[in-house]
Amino acid sequence: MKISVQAEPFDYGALSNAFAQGHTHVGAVVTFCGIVRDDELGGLSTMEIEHYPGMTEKAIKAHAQTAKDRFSLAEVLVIHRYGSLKPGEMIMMVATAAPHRNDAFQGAEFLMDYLKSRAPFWKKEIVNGEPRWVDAKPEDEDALSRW
Amino acid sequence: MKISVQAEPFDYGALSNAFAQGHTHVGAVVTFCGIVRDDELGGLSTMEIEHYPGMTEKAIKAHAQTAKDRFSLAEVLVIHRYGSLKPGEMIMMVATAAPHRNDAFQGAEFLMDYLKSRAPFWKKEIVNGEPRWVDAKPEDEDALSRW
Amino acid sequence: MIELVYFAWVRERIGEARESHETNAKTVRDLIEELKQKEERYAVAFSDLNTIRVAIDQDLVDMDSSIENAKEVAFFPPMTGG
Amino acid sequence: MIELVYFAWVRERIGEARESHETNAKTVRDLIEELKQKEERYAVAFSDLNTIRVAIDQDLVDMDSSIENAKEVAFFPPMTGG
Repeated sequence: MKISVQAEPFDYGALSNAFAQGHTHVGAVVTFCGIVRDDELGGLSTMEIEHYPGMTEKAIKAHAQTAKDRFSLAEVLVIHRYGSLKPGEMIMMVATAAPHRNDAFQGAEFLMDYLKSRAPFWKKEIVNGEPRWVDAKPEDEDALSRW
Repeated sequence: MKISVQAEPFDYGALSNAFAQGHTHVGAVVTFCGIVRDDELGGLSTMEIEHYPGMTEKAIKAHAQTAKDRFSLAEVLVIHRYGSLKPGEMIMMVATAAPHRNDAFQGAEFLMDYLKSRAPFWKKEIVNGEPRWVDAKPEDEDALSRW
Repeated sequence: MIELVYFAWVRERIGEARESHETNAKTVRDLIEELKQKEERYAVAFSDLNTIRVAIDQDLVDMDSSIENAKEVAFFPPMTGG
Repeated sequence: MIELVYFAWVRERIGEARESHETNAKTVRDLIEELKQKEERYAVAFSDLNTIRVAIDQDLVDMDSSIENAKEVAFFPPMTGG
């Protein structure tokens, strides 16, 4: 299990390759990468991500362990950045490895749903010079009910 | 849309990075990588993958276009190898990009379910020196019914 | 004259990958019957039609599809890609 | 004496990230009531409890959890990670 909460960029491709290599009992690897997305009007200049040092790592570790046990994952990786990011920059990634594809997909989706609403991160967007906190979406909370 | 049916290995990490970079209206990238998996007894020496040249590309293109339309994907990538592979080698990958994570996940799962049962590939395993064709699993056919 | 192509264990049982064939059969099912009558190896390959998939000119079809206008008919087991 | 920590717009409305606080409150809800009485900025930050999440010693808890033995109580809006 590899977990990192960091300000620095990460290399999605290199991490994906390292994660997928050297397994002979793993048939399926799934990765997810979250990217700072501008809206249609193109006004987003910066996304600032705040977190709760200490609790963040603890919460991610707990969710990753739950995902590992529940979906029989051979391996789990979670990287999440904080600080000031530009549109197009990678915010975070997860990766899961399992004997079968369904577990790898379900494990990654479970992790993403929990990271969205249960890991202590908060996003603030600077749009046309105006800062605004991103509201939690009711559908993100609803997504948890399926697990 | 990038589709390749090839005998040569591919670089999962480099392709994932290239796929995820340079987007400002994409918030979510999902990749899947299929790996030759040995069983618990460790008897698998080789997996041979046969395909139907011409039809393979045509079928994958059709499924990729359906996934793109149905899940509003910004981008789709499918690579699938044929020929002789060893345990631990990468067989294939798909990647999907979308504004929101649910579409990226659903698009990738839809593509995988179709590639499993509707793209003309056949796997033969050499286990302890004995060749045997891999049987299609009823659950792979069942998986299509959810779409 | 149509081209018949075979893959995986269908190819192995019939013993060749491709052949040209003259037929008056109207459907895939008729064509398979005709081949089964011809030689034992076809009868073995096509003994259980539940395990046979068919494509006409590289599109999946079912057993009752017409082979009129078909240039290439392919026979193979259920696919196991991914 | 417990440590109170604030994040995101809760932090901005209260105007500080962290403070030490002496309290006799038994639960999270009591503690919030006590803070709201103290100064207007707390009343503003805690005006709608549906938008407030709480952690005691870095574990999520609910409003009726006991703060007995708590070293650090954190207040923040619903999380928006991922």
